[in-house]
Amino acid sequence: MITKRRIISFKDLYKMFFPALLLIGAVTNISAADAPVAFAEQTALDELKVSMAVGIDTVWVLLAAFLVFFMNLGFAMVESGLCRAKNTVNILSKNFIVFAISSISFYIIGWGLMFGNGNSFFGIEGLFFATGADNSPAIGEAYKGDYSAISWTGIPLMAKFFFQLVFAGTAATIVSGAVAERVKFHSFIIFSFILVAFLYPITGHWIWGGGWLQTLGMWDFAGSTVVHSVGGWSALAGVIVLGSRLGKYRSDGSVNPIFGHNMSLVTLGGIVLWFGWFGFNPGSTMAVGDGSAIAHIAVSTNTAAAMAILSSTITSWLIQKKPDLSMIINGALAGLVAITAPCAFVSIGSSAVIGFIAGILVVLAVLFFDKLKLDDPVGALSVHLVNGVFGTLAVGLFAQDKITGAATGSGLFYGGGFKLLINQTIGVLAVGAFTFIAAFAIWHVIKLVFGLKVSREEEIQGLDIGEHGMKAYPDFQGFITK
Amino acid sequence: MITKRRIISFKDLYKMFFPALLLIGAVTNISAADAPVAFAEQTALDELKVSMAVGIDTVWVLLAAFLVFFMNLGFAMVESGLCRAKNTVNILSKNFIVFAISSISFYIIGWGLMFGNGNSFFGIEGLFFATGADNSPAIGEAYKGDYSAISWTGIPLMAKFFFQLVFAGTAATIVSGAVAERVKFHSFIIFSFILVAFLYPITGHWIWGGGWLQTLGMWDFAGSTVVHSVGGWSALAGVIVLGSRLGKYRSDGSVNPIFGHNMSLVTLGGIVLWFGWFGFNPGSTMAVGDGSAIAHIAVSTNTAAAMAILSSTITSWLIQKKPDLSMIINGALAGLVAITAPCAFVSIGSSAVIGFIAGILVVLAVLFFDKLKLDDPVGALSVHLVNGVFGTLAVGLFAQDKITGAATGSGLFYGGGFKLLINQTIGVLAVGAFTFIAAFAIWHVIKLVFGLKVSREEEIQGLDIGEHGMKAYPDFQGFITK
Amino acid sequence: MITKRRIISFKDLYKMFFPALLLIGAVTNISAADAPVAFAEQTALDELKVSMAVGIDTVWVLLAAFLVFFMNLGFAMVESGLCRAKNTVNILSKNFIVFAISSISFYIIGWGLMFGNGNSFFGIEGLFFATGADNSPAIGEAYKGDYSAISWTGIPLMAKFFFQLVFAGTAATIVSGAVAERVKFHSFIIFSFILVAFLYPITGHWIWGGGWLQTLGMWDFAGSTVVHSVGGWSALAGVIVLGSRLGKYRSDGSVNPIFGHNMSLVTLGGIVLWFGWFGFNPGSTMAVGDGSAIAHIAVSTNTAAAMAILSSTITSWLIQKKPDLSMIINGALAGLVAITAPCAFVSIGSSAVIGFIAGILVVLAVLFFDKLKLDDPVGALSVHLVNGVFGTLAVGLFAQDKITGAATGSGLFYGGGFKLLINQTIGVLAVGAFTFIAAFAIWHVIKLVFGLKVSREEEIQGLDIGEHGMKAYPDFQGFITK
Amino acid sequence: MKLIIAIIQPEKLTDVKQALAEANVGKMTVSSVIGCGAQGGYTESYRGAEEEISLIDKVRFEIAVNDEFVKPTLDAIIKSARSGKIGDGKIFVVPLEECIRVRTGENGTVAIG
Amino acid sequence: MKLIIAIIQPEKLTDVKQALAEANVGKMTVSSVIGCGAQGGYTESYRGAEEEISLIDKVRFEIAVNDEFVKPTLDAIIKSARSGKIGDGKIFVVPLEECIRVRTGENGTVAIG
Amino acid sequence: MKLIIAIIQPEKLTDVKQALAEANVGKMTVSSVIGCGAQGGYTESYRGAEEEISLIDKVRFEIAVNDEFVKPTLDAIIKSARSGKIGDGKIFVVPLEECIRVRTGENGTVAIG
Ligand SMILES: Nc1ncnc2c1ncn2[C@@H]1O[C@H](COP(=O)(O)OP(=O)(O)O)[C@@H](O)[C@H]1O
Ligand SMILES: Nc1ncnc2c1ncn2[C@@H]1O[C@H](COP(=O)(O)OP(=O)(O)O)[C@@H](O)[C@H]1O
Ligand SMILES: Nc1ncnc2c1ncn2[C@@H]1O[C@H](COP(=O)(O)OP(=O)(O)O)[C@@H](O)[C@H]1O
Repeated sequence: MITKRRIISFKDLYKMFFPALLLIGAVTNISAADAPVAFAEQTALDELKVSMAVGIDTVWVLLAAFLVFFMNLGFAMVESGLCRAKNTVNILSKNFIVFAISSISFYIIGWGLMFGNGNSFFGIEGLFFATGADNSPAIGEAYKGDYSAISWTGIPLMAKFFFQLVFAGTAATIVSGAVAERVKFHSFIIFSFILVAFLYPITGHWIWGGGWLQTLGMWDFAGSTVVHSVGGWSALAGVIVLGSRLGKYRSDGSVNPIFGHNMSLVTLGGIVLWFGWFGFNPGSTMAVGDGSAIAHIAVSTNTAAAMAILSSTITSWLIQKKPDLSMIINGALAGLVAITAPCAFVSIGSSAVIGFIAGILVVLAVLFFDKLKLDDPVGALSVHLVNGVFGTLAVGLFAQDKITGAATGSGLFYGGGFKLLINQTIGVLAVGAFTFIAAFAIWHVIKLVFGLKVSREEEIQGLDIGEHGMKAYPDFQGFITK
Repeated sequence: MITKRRIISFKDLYKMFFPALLLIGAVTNISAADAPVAFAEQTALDELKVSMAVGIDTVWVLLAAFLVFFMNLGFAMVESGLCRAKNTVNILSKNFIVFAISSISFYIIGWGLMFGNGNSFFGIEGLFFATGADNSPAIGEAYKGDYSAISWTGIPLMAKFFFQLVFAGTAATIVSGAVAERVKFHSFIIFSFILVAFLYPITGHWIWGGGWLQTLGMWDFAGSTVVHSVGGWSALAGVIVLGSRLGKYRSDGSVNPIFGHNMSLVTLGGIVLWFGWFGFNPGSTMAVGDGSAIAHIAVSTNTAAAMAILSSTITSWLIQKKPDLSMIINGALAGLVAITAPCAFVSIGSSAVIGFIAGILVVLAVLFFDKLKLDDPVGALSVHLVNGVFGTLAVGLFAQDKITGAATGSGLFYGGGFKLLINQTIGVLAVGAFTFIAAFAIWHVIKLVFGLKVSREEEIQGLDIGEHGMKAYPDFQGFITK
Repeated sequence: MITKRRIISFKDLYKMFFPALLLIGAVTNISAADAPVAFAEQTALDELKVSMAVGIDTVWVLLAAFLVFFMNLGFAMVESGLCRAKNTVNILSKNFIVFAISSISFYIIGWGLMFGNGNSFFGIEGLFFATGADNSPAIGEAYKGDYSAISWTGIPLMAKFFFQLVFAGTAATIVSGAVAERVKFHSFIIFSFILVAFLYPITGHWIWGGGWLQTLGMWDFAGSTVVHSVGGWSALAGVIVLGSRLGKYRSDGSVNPIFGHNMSLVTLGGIVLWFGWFGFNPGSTMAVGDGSAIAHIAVSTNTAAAMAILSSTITSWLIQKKPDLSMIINGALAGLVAITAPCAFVSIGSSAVIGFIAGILVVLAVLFFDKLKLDDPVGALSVHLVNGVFGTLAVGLFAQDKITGAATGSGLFYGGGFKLLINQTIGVLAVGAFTFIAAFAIWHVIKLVFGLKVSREEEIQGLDIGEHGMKAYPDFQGFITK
Repeated sequence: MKLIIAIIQPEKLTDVKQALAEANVGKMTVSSVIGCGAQGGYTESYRGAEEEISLIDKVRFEIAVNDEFVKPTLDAIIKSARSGKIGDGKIFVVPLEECIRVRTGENGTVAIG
Repeated sequence: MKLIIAIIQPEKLTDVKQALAEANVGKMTVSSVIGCGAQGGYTESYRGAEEEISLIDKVRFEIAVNDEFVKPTLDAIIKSARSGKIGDGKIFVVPLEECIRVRTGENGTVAIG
Repeated sequence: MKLIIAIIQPEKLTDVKQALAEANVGKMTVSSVIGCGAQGGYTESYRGAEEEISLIDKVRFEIAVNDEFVKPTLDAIIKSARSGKIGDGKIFVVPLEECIRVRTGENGTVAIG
């Protein structure tokens, strides 16, 4: 995405220059300074430089991708832990299978739609099975292939594909939690396939694939909008079409707490997600360069999470009278989602402020959605939608031009005026409108064709028995004498 | 192993050339092209190239090794989760201590037997404590030492040792699950020690240590046979000698389901194993090179797992009428085991097919072993033995010569004829026969000397109280008022 | 810290030379050997060398830091698993929020106090928000800035900060377990803030920040003293001021076992900590160099853990008649804590001995502290304090000069006489005295101002309801019909 | 005095508690049980093996009342626990000879409430 | 009508259920209890501290039957629950004054089955 | 013969068991229950929603004794379970018509102990 091409062009200059040079045989800015006799060695030097960089960058991107993959565990544990024991097998199954679905659908067409050369709205070339022409790791001018939008990073095609795949998978897992404890297993699977095959890649193309928002100058470094709010909008549509869980709202309209069954799993998941975010954000440089950008991003990411934990703790303490662990963990995730877009564009100080705000927002949002009787068992909307939007807008407020190299221009609070903020807002609205409407339609069609909600009896007995014929904790649910 | 030496010789040519050059002062193919005057700079360049590569490769191999180490958590959680609460402490203890046992036994003699220079059947030089002569990171011709078989990778000896150690540990943990809920703690410890000290390294020497199968041209990239089927054969022998759990088979011969006590842990373990496999397979390059091989392997590995999840879900849905999460997770692992041998030798498309087949195989195998009244609480045989064998044979079917550099020759489906398939089959049979017979004998001796199965009373009360005098979940088992 | 500067100076010589050279334009020892004509290329080569190294080292340090961060999960799971279900939410909350607190307090002032240029006792320059002057990644002579003590590693400032931050966080989590099941939530938060803002950085400055112990020649490679014993001493003070849990000691003075509620979580945490330690110890090189040091450290770390598991199993088996899993896991951690200081200074053989002793020590220490009626629910004192001290002294016994490059001088058992042992002892005593006394005073003040222990009624009902108004496992505690 | 034992559907717990309160019956002891009767069970399937589960989760009330409270208590339970579906449960009435309040040592009818 | 309360070994649950079915007693309520009697307990040891556990897991049956069913029910339980080892358990028979089927409101002997 | 049912505070379990032993009552069946009475409950709060929990954890004793043991058993329980605070619990005494020892088939008063 432009974001990153810029980062490179400013921070890893040589990368943009040498390969071209190696191919068109021109004289580099450096060797230019030397005697022609030194030319041979110079090019050898350049070759080495590039070949070494490819190795380092690939290792970095793959390891970051592994961390992002690992976030699947975080989502599975947070979401199952925040639901009831009787629905645990179902939620775990959804979260476990959803990444498999994503892997296949993104491989079949998602990748091509998102990064294939195409128009401003979706990719057209190299559409299927990531098998388009491609001469990676060549970059910039030197790149010849169907996936130019991501040719700014000098790593093998499969490394690019895998890194983007784990991001696509994340968007799908977000939905799982919001529709938990009542959605039919197969209906969820169908939605996930469509989401990752079409919805996610299309808006992704707009922002990261060379589409109109990228051209416009909308910036989303690691995906507050591309990944999180897209997941959030899809979840919102699902929650509306699906309706709330049995007994969630009392006849008097008050909320009947449906306790999550396992806070240990929720905490485990929260820390795993935080851990995975160190691949999600710093990894999105997709290049190591001189390391200063990834180090900055690691710290801004961590600072936002830490501040969000404090502010959500305080907010929950004030509003609920006692600090609610489930809110604190939502808080940490909120801070991470909010800093995802700006992590490379803002100072550490700004990341602290962004995190602090995110932590307050998420607690209020949880209460707000319950007021609207939008039943979201795990707080997915409050975390990913609300803070995905906030984080994207935060770029327009806190960005400092070229702070880690990217020429974002400065945000409102740093003398950049409203320009950037407006671009960000357009991005938020456009992606939101498209994703919500499309998702809403898809959920409806699925409802008509396959049905969406399990029967009242099944909901009472639990989806584990109903959908899977087994219990998650047979020795502790009822009792067993085997 | 040849596998990898070839990869290198095709992908990281310089590695094979320069060190030699650096030591024997010859002229390299590259510098040969230049004017003698450039020679000094050229060698300096080569030196740099190599020294940089050693650093990058070591970081990659160690981080991959850490991921493989982390698989111990995956095994511990999957195996304890699939057993009953009353035996949890015992299973956890076995899985926790088994890696300690492996670390010591592989250090004492395992490493030497496996990688020491020796005959076609086992290593002889530098046998004990990995303290043989060694001038790593020198490679190829330049290497002088007792561990030539693994001198194709240019990293420090301790990095090689550690990476191989975590693989050895994996083989031992596989056994733990199959014999769970009835084996005596100390008897299992003794078997594990022998397995990692002798059985594993000997067959490992055949395939990775310069032994007869490697010479024959049998290919096992990351250990479908070397690690997984060896663990599987040992487990099979154990299950036969040990007999089934009390009440597993009804008087009428039908199977009495003994439910795993914690599906959350099983899922957690499954995802952790999947995560760790990204160290297991891509890490087995033991070198970064231009990154294309490791990227390819990461994607083929993930694709196989994803397809196996889908096929095992479908199979379980059809046969059991409802999708069984424990089968789906077994399915994921089956796909990973199956792609372990071929991951670097086959296309992404082939990896999808291999994974799909593995997912079906594992479900059928679970039902099959129960028919035979071979009681395997966690499905270790179906996952590691059946798919370890299948994956190894798959190389003979799907291999495409040099797809990531290794000159495996092509498999049956790619015009290579039966040659490769036959070599693979020989490997499977030889390793299977040796390991099964040896393990069978060892289990028997242990049974005679120390006893193997706990008493009927202890099995009813649970091994946690019997073997460890404590419960895993005292607040939930019975009830406590502290 | 000197430790590491020495490692560098011996292993990555070029790092110390070239940057200086690049800045002062002198002739390097290498290029000096060449003809002047080669000079231009030579410097270009040097530049490349350095710029590549910065990238590799930053990736390594950040990934290691992520692993250390992940240890927060390990601590959270071990500590909550070893306590009762009714206090789980509280312990999880403490462990989750404590890293947030550490992140903020270390950012505000901790980092400055620890690494800022100052006197022998604490840092003075660049005190706040890690915003002092700094020209990282320049190193050695070339470094100009406020954080000279850590200028021996050539990575960006934020990478240094983040790596040190995750270490600071570890010290705070250690305290959490020891005071668990009775301490007031907000009082613990306050102590943690003070610990990471002041206590930890001050003693850290002495040993790693250019303070008097570093000058004296006291060696603590990765923090047996700096991190673990500091956490341990603070915990000891807390345990004394706080008093024991209700009903822990029977009227007859005997110990009433208060069973941990979840051995699966404890085991999970134990393996996660072991995994994280591969970032903790090998990462503390903060540079890759030729990889031999990090490989050596990975193996010495793992060997110590493995041996400690065996020795703690045996000890527990002999003393308690049956092997106690909670003791075995404490044993593994004891071995890891003990090898933390010496991991880079001793042979693999020595690390085995150190681990073996640690495993015995920890079991005896647990019994010992119970005799003294010092109630430590999770064994934090036995693991971190006792073995933090032992590990630091072990350097004085087992060190072999320059075994991985650092000129520690040899320990008592390797002909170095008592010199090193004495320095280590001084360090242990000084840090212990300062930290214990300061912590003791702080706990007292907090007790007076905010209160420290919850009421008897709250302790009986559980802190989850008392402090957080929620249960960790509502479906299994009592019973729920939702 | 009578000891009333009622077995009901778990999801009726709050309704029954509610109804009892309205009938001025505020003291009770509740436990989690599994029961088997006319209500059909369900099948659990695990790794290819199946099991018929006929013991279904129920909630058990144990309420000691003075004689004049028996009727209102029974009515309250029946009214609130009934869904008309098989599995609604049973109520058993057992003679209660003595009732003692531990705190005060009071016994007999005064100790019940 | 009688209320039969039986405490048995957990591993006998299925056998007893089986035997009752054969005796045409198909309705019962079961719960998980711990009991202490002649049967010896066991020691749990944790981090060096020991505790004698004398309350052992048992299963409790509660079966309301009409008088003519008392004998067959008792016989069925004794036959199926007996192992001859200490800890086999006890059966208690308590008078049952009333039995009501919540679903229908029927009461007395018709409501039991 | 009587069947004594006692509901007590969980933390009193060991004391009561102790006291019973001293009164030569060594056999009993214990279960985990939740109870509601005069004792006030507490509020649980989760994600902004609140719930009043009035059913509090209690422990239930079920002890079959011969008539001459009724008094000492009651005294032992009262003595050991009393804290004087609301929530201490109740004891109920129900007539026991028959008692059978599964292991031996013995019945009546000899089977109780
Ligand atoms: N005779 C009985 N003895 C003990 N418990 C009974 C008896 N009959 C019914 N129950 C309890 O009542 C529950 C519901 O009874 P069931 O026959 O399924 O429905 P219904 O009472 O509407 O016919 C059973 O699960 C069981 O727990
Ligand atoms: N008098 C009693 N009151 C209540 N429960 C009893 C009584 N006697 C025995 N039990 C229950 O029966 C179980 C088995 O009794 P025990 O004395 O151990 O074996 P046996 O009945 O064969 O002598 C005990 O664990 C307890 O739950
Ligand atoms: N009438 C009753 N029927 C059944 N259980 C009762 C009855 N009265 C009290 N209990 C049990 O005794 C427990 C304590 O009673 P409570 O009224 O709270 O204290 P106290 O007995 O000191 O007034 C209750 O939680 C309940 O389990």
